[in-house]
Amino acid sequence: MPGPLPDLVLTWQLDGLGAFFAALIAVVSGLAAVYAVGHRSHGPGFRGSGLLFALFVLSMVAVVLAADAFSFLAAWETMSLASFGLVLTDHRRSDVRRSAWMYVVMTHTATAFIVVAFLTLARATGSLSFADWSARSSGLDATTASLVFVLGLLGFGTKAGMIPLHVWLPRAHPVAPSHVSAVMSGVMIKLGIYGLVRLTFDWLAAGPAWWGSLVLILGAASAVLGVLYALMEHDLKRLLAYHSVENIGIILLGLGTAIVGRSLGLPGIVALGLTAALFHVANHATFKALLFLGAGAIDGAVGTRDIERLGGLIRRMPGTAICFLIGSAAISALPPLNGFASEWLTFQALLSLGRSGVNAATALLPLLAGGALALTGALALACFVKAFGVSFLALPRSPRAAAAHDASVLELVPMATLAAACVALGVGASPTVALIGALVPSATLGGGLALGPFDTSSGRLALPGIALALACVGGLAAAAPRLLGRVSTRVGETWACGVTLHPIHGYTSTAFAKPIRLMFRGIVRPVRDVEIVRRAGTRFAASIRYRAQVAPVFERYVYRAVTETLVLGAHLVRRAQNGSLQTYLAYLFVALLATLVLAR
Amino acid sequence: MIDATTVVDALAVALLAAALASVAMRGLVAGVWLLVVQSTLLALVAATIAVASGVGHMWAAAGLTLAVRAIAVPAVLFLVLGRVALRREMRPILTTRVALLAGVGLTLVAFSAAGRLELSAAYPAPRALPVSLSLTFIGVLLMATRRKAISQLIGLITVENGIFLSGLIATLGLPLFVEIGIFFDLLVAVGVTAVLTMRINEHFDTVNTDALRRLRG
Amino acid sequence: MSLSPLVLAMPVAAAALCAVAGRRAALVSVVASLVTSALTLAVAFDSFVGPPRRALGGLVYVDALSGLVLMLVGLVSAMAALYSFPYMRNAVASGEIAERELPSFHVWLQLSIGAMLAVPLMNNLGLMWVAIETTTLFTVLLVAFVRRGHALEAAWKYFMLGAVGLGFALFGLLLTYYAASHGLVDAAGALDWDELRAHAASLDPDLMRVSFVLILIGFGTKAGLAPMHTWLPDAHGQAPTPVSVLLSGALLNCALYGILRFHLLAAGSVGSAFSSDLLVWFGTLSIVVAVPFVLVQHDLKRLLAYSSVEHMGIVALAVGIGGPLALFAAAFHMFNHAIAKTTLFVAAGAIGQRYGTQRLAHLRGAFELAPLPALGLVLGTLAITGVPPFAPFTSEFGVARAGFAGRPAALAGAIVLVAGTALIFGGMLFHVLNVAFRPAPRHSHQAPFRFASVFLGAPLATLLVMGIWLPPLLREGFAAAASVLGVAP
Amino acid sequence: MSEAWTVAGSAIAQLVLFVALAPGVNGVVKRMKAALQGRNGPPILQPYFDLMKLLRKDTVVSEHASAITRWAPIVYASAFATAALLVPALWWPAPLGGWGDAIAIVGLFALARVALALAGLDAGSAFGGMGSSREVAVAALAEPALLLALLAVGWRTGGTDISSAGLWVNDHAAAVLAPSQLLALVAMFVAVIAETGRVPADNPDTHLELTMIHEGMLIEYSGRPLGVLVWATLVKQLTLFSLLIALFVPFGMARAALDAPLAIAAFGAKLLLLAAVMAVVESASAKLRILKLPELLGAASALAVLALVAELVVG
Repeated sequence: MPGPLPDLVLTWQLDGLGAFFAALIAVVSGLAAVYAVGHRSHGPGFRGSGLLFALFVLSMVAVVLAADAFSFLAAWETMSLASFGLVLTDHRRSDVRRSAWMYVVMTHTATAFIVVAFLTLARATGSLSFADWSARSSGLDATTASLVFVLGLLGFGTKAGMIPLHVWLPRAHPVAPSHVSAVMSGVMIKLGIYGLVRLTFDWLAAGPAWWGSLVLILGAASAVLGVLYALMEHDLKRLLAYHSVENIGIILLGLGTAIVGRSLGLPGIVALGLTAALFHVANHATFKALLFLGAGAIDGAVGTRDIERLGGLIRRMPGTAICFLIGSAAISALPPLNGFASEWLTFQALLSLGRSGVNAATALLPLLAGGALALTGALALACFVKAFGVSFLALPRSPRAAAAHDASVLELVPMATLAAACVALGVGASPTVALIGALVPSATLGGGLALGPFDTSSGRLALPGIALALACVGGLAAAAPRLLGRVSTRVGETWACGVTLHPIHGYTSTAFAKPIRLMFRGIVRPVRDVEIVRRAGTRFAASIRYRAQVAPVFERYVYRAVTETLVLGAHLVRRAQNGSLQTYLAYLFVALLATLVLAR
Repeated sequence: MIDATTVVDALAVALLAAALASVAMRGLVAGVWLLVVQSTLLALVAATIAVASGVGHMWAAAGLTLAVRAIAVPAVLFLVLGRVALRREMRPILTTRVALLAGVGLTLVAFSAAGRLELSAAYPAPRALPVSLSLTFIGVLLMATRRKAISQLIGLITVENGIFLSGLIATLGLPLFVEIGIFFDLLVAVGVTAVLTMRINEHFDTVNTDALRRLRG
Repeated sequence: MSLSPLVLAMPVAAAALCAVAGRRAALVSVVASLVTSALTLAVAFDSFVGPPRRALGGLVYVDALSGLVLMLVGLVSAMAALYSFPYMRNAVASGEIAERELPSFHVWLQLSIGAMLAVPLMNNLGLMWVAIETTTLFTVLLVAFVRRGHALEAAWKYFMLGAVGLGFALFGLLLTYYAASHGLVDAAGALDWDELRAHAASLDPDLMRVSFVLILIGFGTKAGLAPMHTWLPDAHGQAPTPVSVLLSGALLNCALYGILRFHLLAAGSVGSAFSSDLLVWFGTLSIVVAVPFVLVQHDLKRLLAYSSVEHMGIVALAVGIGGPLALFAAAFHMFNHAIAKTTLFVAAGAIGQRYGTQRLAHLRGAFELAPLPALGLVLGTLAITGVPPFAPFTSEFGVARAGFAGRPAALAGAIVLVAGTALIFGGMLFHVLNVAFRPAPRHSHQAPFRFASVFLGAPLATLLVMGIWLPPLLREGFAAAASVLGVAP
Repeated sequence: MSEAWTVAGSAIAQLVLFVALAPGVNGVVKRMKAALQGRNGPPILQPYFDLMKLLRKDTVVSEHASAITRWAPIVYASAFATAALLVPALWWPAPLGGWGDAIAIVGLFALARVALALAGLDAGSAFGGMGSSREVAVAALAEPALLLALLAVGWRTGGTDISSAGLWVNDHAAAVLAPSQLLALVAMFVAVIAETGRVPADNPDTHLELTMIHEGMLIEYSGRPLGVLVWATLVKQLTLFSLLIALFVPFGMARAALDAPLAIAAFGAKLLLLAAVMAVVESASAKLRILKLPELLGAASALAVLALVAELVVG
């Protein structure tokens, strides 16, 4: 298709990598659309929002189909723009407007970086076509390649929500309608990963090892900090958004391993790391979409996303509860679900990279990353025990929570499907991974994956077996005691030191996270304010309010710092336009003289 | 030929003197009279060249100069001056002495700049082009350092004069129809500014451009 | 036979008619402008596909570049005249303008249009200068048409800076004429474009250097290139909105056209590096200068005006970069900017009249009180700030691509272009989002806005389509204009 | 086919072994502690009596409890029991070693932890919530320590597959005293203490709100489910002990039926030794404040990393 500029042709092409992402987009968006129909009744919408959603999905597909820089950028920005419009759905609220603006500005700036990266490649290769780039990638000199890599990492990293460029993510995802957040978090940010994979494996030749190491470090940081900030949240959707940051970090760990492997010329490790990354992409798409849809169902039923106001929902919304529980288990990497499978692969990738024994530096970093990954897993577990336990268990903490009803069928079906997918991708991990392995390297590595990734040189995992064992032993544990005769079960009160149990006795999210908040206070910088109102003349408190939140370090030092500097500078420059004709004439005259003198 | 050149040079120097004088003087009426002087000198230049070269349309140029620059324009300006009761340029941005120094400085710049141009072939007066350039510069200086709308007009017309002078001496004037167009424009321009000045005066009860500094940023 | 003389005659006749038509002046003016724009399109399309045409005994010369500018002036002026219809009615209703003044408004409007149409048609560069000067004179009257202090102030600065700038331009013109009349045989045709172009190589380089600098500064003032742009936000911000449309969409292009012609001459005589580099530097500077004023701004129309400064800079940069791609993109971008800016000003004008102010602090909730203009404002902003798939992105992409492929100066310019547009995007969108969506202070009736499909729908749709696909004719036209601009190495 | 039968057989055998042995090990530890503290303490078989009693008792469940409370014990037990089958104890290789490695073990522990933590929150009492909150917080630090230690070991011994790692050590007896191995051992030992909820990380014998972690989550349980939970916890402890043994002193494990007596003797001896060490540590140290735990476990992680560095430097 001839483009709107001379020597510009819009080219589209689907390869293995693209097909993989396209499939994800199709599945998740389809389910989200079904959910949206069921969710119509609550939440604000606007005329044409359906159309915009369709445009959003189409543009995402177009991104993975694009085969030249211009088509890619056009699709990419359309995607950002459509999602921006959808985030803006509830535009009467100022926080929504601010978040949406922040999102679109950051993503547009990121695109600027991508544009520069692309044009630098075009300058070096003399072409805009991706095919030419990969064909001529070996011709690039090292500095150019590194420049392009860094620019691309900034650009795609922002879209992916990589720390410290994640600032927009926990603001934009919560304010969007839930099915949109599901797609944004489940699929859209993955296109940042898609770009990184293309950049590092398709468009650029193998670079120096620090590329991968940088990605590893950023990945580890994103994973740990993401989950820590998630733990500090009690807005359900913000919590989930921070988990997207965490999971992007995990994906980056796999990707970084693959990149280092490529630099060191270790195809086995490249295959392992890339598979781990892409498999986690798929898995995160399933369970994060599921969780966002669940959060939407809760929001619709209770009218708030504040965990503190929920509680006891498992009895009132059993369907949502089961789906959300499965999703939580999957994202906390519990066997035999899919989250565990991909994190296992990531561990193996890191370990084998470390053991490839090139030198101490390349060996130690992956191991530390492994430690970070372990920490992340454990913290994620804590976070979802909190998220599920505090919102679904114990007693309802607000009248609306007490009166909640389960989601409609059209909302439940997509959730159930995704939950089933979490189990299937876990138990069926090896065939899935084999499929990915068959798809992807053909596009990126040239050769096929060298090994069945679940039987690596350094470890083995058979989740079907684990699942089987769990089932059998579980049955045993349930049955065996009966040999000792039957016992009766009596229903009684919960022990609350003799007073009758009140909802406020149950642990709140803030309380639940407190030990971790204190253990990691060096990082999350918690601030607390306690205000005690005493009864007149007594020492007895009439009311005690305790609020704890964490300092928004990145917003303050990354985002706000930049914007404030810009605005300050603008204020200074604007003095030049001082309204005086004489000054303006002086500008004109000086410009003339300067040009006359300087221009030669 | 030679004498024509010397005459033109002499007139040019006189023009420069007149321009510098209008930098030095702060009375508005005097300023307008100095414009009349400038324009008359220009007309004389045109006439001299007409005599020397015998190019017919230079006579037209001379006539137009006299009519438009020396008579019509000053007339309009006096009209405006009559409307807005105002006689002196108060508190110019530069004191007279500094302004004069600046004027001289700009003249030097003009000479050096024009010196870079190969005008040896210029007919008939090589030394007049730098003068015209410095007239232009001085005009801008006037506009940039005076606060009253009228004095800025005076500066603007000085600029025009400088350009016109260069036109005369360097190229025997532009093709006639272009010339006429330019004169027409000058006339309309002065008319428009007169209208504007009077509107400003009736709206702000002053032609002090300090009042015109509301639009910023 | 050529239609170009009609194009020249039409507005003058219309002005005369308006003068006598009394209350029907508006109608006359609208109809006339529609006819004029139809004529311009005919002439332009003819010039796109055919060879350069002459008319009126060599007085008029039309090649693809003239055709492009002619087309833009025609389209924009028609829009302006059309929009002046509802706008002026509201203005009269709000007592801003007395009913009896309307005819004179349309007279000045038509005369300005006529002057602008003359600019690209004149074969003689001297007359081109006269035409540009004339546009100043008439548009000044239009800017000051509403007798508010701010409008007078804006008009005054506009006139003064414009006059000085054009004075310098005239000086440059003289030098060119001097060089020509000594390099060529006959002095009579020594300002005719075709003659000059033919003998460009034999013009004295030193003279042409100084001449081009003077022209660049002079016409650059009118074209709103930094740092001579200072009058522009005042004039565009204070003029009645239809006039703002005319200034931003048509007049700036005319002034730029003047620079381009002399750029070709200078390039021919001095070699392309000199004038191209100057264009790159001034273009880049304009982009940079626009940024802070967009980031922090208090007035909606000033916001749009500064964006015009940016986009004139982009076009200058593109021409400076040179090469088929960049020049094509330059032509394309002139078109995009004219269309998008027209839409934006119309939307801004509608909103401004609805609220009786342009202060961004007071504009809020437009999405409820004036839905269509608000939507047009948001979409138009996205378009003008270079967001795909709107056409401005395409043209800017072309410029950046060419810049990245080009010499160091071009590369620097392209990087500034990418960075600057990104920043300006953030700034403009911030203000516009607040205007559109910040909850309205008090709930009152919606202002009816008719012909939205004409003023907002059609232009935006055009930009949307042209972001991906160019109509063959326009592609031809841009390519032809680019080839006119192509300087011989 | 026959291979499948051997896997099943050995799995069942090891399951029975662990379930049967687990309470006894705890009894031994208790007895040793008592001896160290100059008491004569409960009989070694006391845990069996307690468990039998619990399993025969009627149960009371909270009116607010949901299905979570009912299912948690079963998931808890099955996760630990499955983990137990991934560790070689008496013979090579581990029964289900082909299905899961060290990471799988950690994952299964996490599964059990989630089940119990949710159960703790289920009834809506403050104690349960407190227990869960502290449990996950401690685990957040213990798990990385454990995993890093495992990686540090697997690093030299060829990966996360426990049987092969153990075999490697078995074949390189000299490596036992390598600095990296010793550092890893210490790191892992600390992690095990935390995981088994022993002093100084937690006190298995307390019911004092302010100090308890594990017991807090159990507080709403009674009768048979409680019995299952307690037993499963003991199995977990034994699993961890045998993990230590298999990775650091795997000598004497059976490769064929003939080695069985030796293997049993060796395993028993090593368990006794480990129990003794535990008893000494528990008697010698006081329980740490929960906010002091990060330092202990951080130190463990640091040791694990150090082990790695030693591995890289010393080789």
